[in-house]
Amino acid sequence: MPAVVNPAAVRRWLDEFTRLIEAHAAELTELDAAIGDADHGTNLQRGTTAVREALAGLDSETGVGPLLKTTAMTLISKVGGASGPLYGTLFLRMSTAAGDSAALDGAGFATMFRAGVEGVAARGKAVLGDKTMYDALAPACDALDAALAAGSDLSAALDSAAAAAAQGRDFVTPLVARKGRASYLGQRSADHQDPGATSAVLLIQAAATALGSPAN
Amino acid sequence: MPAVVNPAAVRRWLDEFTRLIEAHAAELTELDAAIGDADHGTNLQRGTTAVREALAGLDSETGVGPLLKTTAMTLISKVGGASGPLYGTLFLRMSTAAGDSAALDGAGFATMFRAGVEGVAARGKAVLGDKTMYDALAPACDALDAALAAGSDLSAALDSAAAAAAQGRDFVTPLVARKGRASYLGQRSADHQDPGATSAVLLIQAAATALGSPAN
Amino acid sequence: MKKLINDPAAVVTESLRGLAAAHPELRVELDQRIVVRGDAPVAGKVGLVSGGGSGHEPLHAGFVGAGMLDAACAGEMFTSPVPDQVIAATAAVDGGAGVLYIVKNYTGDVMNFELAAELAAAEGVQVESVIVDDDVAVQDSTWTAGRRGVGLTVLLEKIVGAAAEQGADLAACAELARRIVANGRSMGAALTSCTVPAVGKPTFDLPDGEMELGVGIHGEPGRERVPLASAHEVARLLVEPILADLAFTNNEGTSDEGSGEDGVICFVNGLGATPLIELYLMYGEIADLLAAAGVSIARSLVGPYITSLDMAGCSVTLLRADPEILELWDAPVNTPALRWGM
Amino acid sequence: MKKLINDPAAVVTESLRGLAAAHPELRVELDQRIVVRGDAPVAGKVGLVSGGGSGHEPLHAGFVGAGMLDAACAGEMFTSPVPDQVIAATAAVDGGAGVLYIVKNYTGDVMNFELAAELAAAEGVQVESVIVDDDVAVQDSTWTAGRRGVGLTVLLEKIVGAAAEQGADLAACAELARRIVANGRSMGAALTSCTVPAVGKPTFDLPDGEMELGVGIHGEPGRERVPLASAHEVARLLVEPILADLAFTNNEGTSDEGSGEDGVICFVNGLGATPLIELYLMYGEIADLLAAAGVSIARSLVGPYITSLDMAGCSVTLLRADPEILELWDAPVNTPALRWGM
Ligand SMILES: Nc1ncnc2c1ncn2[C@@H]1O[C@H](COP(=O)(O)OP(=O)(O)O)[C@@H](O)[C@H]1O
Ligand SMILES: Nc1ncnc2c1ncn2[C@@H]1O[C@H](COP(=O)(O)OP(=O)(O)O)[C@@H](O)[C@H]1O
Ligand SMILES: [Mg+2]
Ligand SMILES: [Mg+2]
Ligand SMILES: [Mg+2]
Ligand SMILES: [Mg+2]
Repeated sequence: MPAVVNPAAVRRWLDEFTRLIEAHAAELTELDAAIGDADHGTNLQRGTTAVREALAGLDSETGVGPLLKTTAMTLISKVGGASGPLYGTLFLRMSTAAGDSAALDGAGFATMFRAGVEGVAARGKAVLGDKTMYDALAPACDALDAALAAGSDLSAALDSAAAAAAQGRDFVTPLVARKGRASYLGQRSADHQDPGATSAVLLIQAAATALGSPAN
Repeated sequence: MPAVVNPAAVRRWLDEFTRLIEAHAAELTELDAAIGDADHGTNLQRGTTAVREALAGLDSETGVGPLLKTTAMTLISKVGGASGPLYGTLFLRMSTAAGDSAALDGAGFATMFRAGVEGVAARGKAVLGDKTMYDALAPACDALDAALAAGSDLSAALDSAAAAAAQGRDFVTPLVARKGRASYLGQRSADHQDPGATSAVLLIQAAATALGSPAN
Repeated sequence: MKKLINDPAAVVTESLRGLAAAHPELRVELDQRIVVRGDAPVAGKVGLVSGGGSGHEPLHAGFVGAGMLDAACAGEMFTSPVPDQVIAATAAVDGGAGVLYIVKNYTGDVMNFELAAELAAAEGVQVESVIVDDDVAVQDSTWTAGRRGVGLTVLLEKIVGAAAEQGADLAACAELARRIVANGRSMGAALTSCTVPAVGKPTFDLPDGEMELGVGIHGEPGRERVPLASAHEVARLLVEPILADLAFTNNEGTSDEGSGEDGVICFVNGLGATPLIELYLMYGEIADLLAAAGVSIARSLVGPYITSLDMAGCSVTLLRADPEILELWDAPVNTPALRWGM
Repeated sequence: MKKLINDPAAVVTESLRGLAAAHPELRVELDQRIVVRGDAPVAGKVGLVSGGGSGHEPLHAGFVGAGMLDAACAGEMFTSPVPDQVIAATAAVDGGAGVLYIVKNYTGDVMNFELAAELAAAEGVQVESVIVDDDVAVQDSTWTAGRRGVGLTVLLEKIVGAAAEQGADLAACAELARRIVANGRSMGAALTSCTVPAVGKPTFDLPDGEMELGVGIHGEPGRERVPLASAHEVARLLVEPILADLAFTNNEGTSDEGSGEDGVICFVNGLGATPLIELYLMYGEIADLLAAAGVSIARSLVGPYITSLDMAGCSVTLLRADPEILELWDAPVNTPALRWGM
């Protein structure tokens, strides 16, 4: 499989993520209003806008690892709340995993992505079914691995990862939240879609759009 | 003319006034909400209810002057705001004018009432056209005197006094208030009926109902 | 109407009951509805008595204590106290040096305190009254009820309270109070009406996108209804009429040109339902406007100190300071709502 | 939405700007959005740093000053501060005796302060963190995010602030803070939602005749929606779960049976748009309930100290007192929002 995840692809990914967050900011905040504090869209939009600026300020030679590290540090510095450290940790662990590789192939991307998602679980102490972004991210990891193992290319594998993420997001909608602000609502958090799981799906959809195509 | 205004008649007057205030309390407060502070009905209702109790506690032998004095002191002690001292002064001056007469005839009542109304003007420093209760009270005095002079009995004279009071009240509705809270509104106080003038009309209507009939 | 109350008719008494429980250092007479300094009467000290309609808390009861008021009379909601209350308060605080009544300029307040003063004088108590009328929203005229007393009352009670505490006599306290009245001005704006408990609905309707300019503190509508504006613009609408009404800069001197010699005390007040984050934001805007106008701020006060029940909005009060006023402002005070230095 | 603001996105910064103008004795760094005691770092004193989302004013910036916090970090509206802010605050207040982070128990706050603590430790600063989680509305469990930190934070910052000012070392400050957390509980109710400026409409709809029981301070709905009740009933709904959660009476003794040895500090807090007249009325109801339950009140605090923007409602916090806690509570404090003894 060709090494498709080069710096330009990473930039396309983050660009697309920024675009999706912008397009869905109101919806994310709306979801957070129902079971949280009405800021998830605002938080992420502030963060991704800052990421766009930060990446624009980086040399075009900047490698995958450093791009992801700047993304991580920018999110940590700008987002705040629960999602700031969580998405920040996701990108920080990915950056560490990427090291100084010039580009990654599908398997390399999958390994890196899993490292990031494990970071989210470690930072947030969430387990499956707690109704958090982890419930979208973890199934995506598994689907990605499975599809690659079955011989799919990264494009197809990310498509099934995105589908799995969306399924994970929807699977926990009827559940009672056990982490984050939504957990304060107890029973009343049931039957509401989790905002963080929703934005996590957008992150993977952005990857499917931006990283799938080898045309870079 | 027979001396119709005896202690029983005074009690009937105040009873009827209490009843009218109770029936119109919401309307008075509504009028006050538009150009004042939404309490005129509440204020007077608190006062007249207390007057009813205070008078009930007095000996059935109590004379006109003492009945009016208790009314005055009760209103001063219970109403507060602008209308408390004003109505209080009205009754205090009437009580002084009544002295220890056992009962008053029509002319005696008119003299006493004018003393009360002059007390209102002195206390409130209001002149005609300032858009206050004085704009209902002063024309009522004049109409009362005129009717008695023309030979009407007290019943008929109080009817024309009540009509004159209502006319005075309506006459100042289009004007800009120059006294009391309504004056703070400047131009915006125009075209609103004055709450105090409205309650003053009720006071005279109560007199017409209660004092007019010699049957006591 | 959504309020943390029981019976709308009992709000004033029940709130005083809570004040008594929270502040055992005060004497709260629930029958008379007066709140008195625990150590009153202070022998030889001028007694300061104020009061007014309820619904403006912490004014006045929240300002009873050392260095401020000796007693406060709580009237019915938005209704001046009755003379009986004022007389009871007078008796409670008269330490032999006379009593000063601090009266906000409303017809009802003025007449009820006037009646009380007549009665107290008849009892042989030396009484002086000062009428506070600082609201520039109202046209001043001898033919009308004149200007309302609003935010300046808070500053006056603090400053004259300090003077009385330091031993100023009745004439000096009254003169200082009148000097403060002459040198202070206020202006307010409301974003929402308030709701009087006994009425149960807002006193006036104020649609989205509109505000009332030049409101008082009794839920009465303002002088003018204008489109809802930015904080920056609201600050301008409040500060400009104040500066137009009284010169807050001192151009006589040559060295210090363009700025009042001792600056002003700038008080940004919340009307009851406006959160502090907005009040501080407004303070920033007002400070900018004053700086641009050459008015220097010597002291500031930001918070809900004279309110109109649950009205959203704010008012601005400026008081020309002088060294004496600043020293008295800084003097220790210990009341439920204003406390420092002790 | 009716607010005294300019740009919804700029509210936090513009309000801090006003705070800086009104309180020149504080150092306000607008870029980092941190508020620091003017004389920080105080050599040899433990530095107290807190912070959290904005919208809870006066918490935390209003509690910066002698005898309380050394620095506060203001996050975006209802969003925890970021580690950069905490690190900047840590650097500004580290006087060599270490720094204590006071963190309300919200996932975001905990994680951001945790990240900052890791980074500060890497820089060689001694850091301890204490998590405040006093809200009995939330079921406590190791499987969930746990209880929220609400009103107790105010009391803790005052008391630990006094200890730090008196020279307690970092371990002692942290231990005292944990003791306070173990001994304090809170519960709140909302009559209206708040409106986040950037959102522009109420976070939730709360029809006339209904209230939210067990709300936090971020406009999140409560545990339960119940019919709007009288103040008397609301007091019961707030006090009972607190008393059920922790024993506030001390039945071990024989002489003093039925009452906690040193009583409690009772804090009745307004959520932002509730006027003081209602808070004192609630205090009266709460004091009655506590008396009936045999809990004696040693100290009280009534007012809007930890708010949720323009939410109407209140919360109750009880803290079991002991002589040390009471002495530290009474110790001098000089901050914009809490001041006495200096
Ligand atoms: N402990 C946790 N582990 C993983 N994800 C979490 C955790 N707590 C919260 N989240 C996620 O964060 C989202 C909320 O993010 P956001 O609204 O930005 O932060 P905050 O809750 O601080 O306002 C939730 O919808 C949830 O998906
Ligand atoms: N100076 C005055 N002279 C005569 N009547 C006055 C004066 N000021 C106010 N009033 C009357 O008092 C009425 C208002 O009474 P009320 O609402 O009970 O008192 P307040 O204005 O103190 O709330 C006005 O409608 C007006 O008729
Ligand atoms: Mg959120
Ligand atoms: Mg009125
Ligand atoms: Mg009134
Ligand atoms: Mg948040």
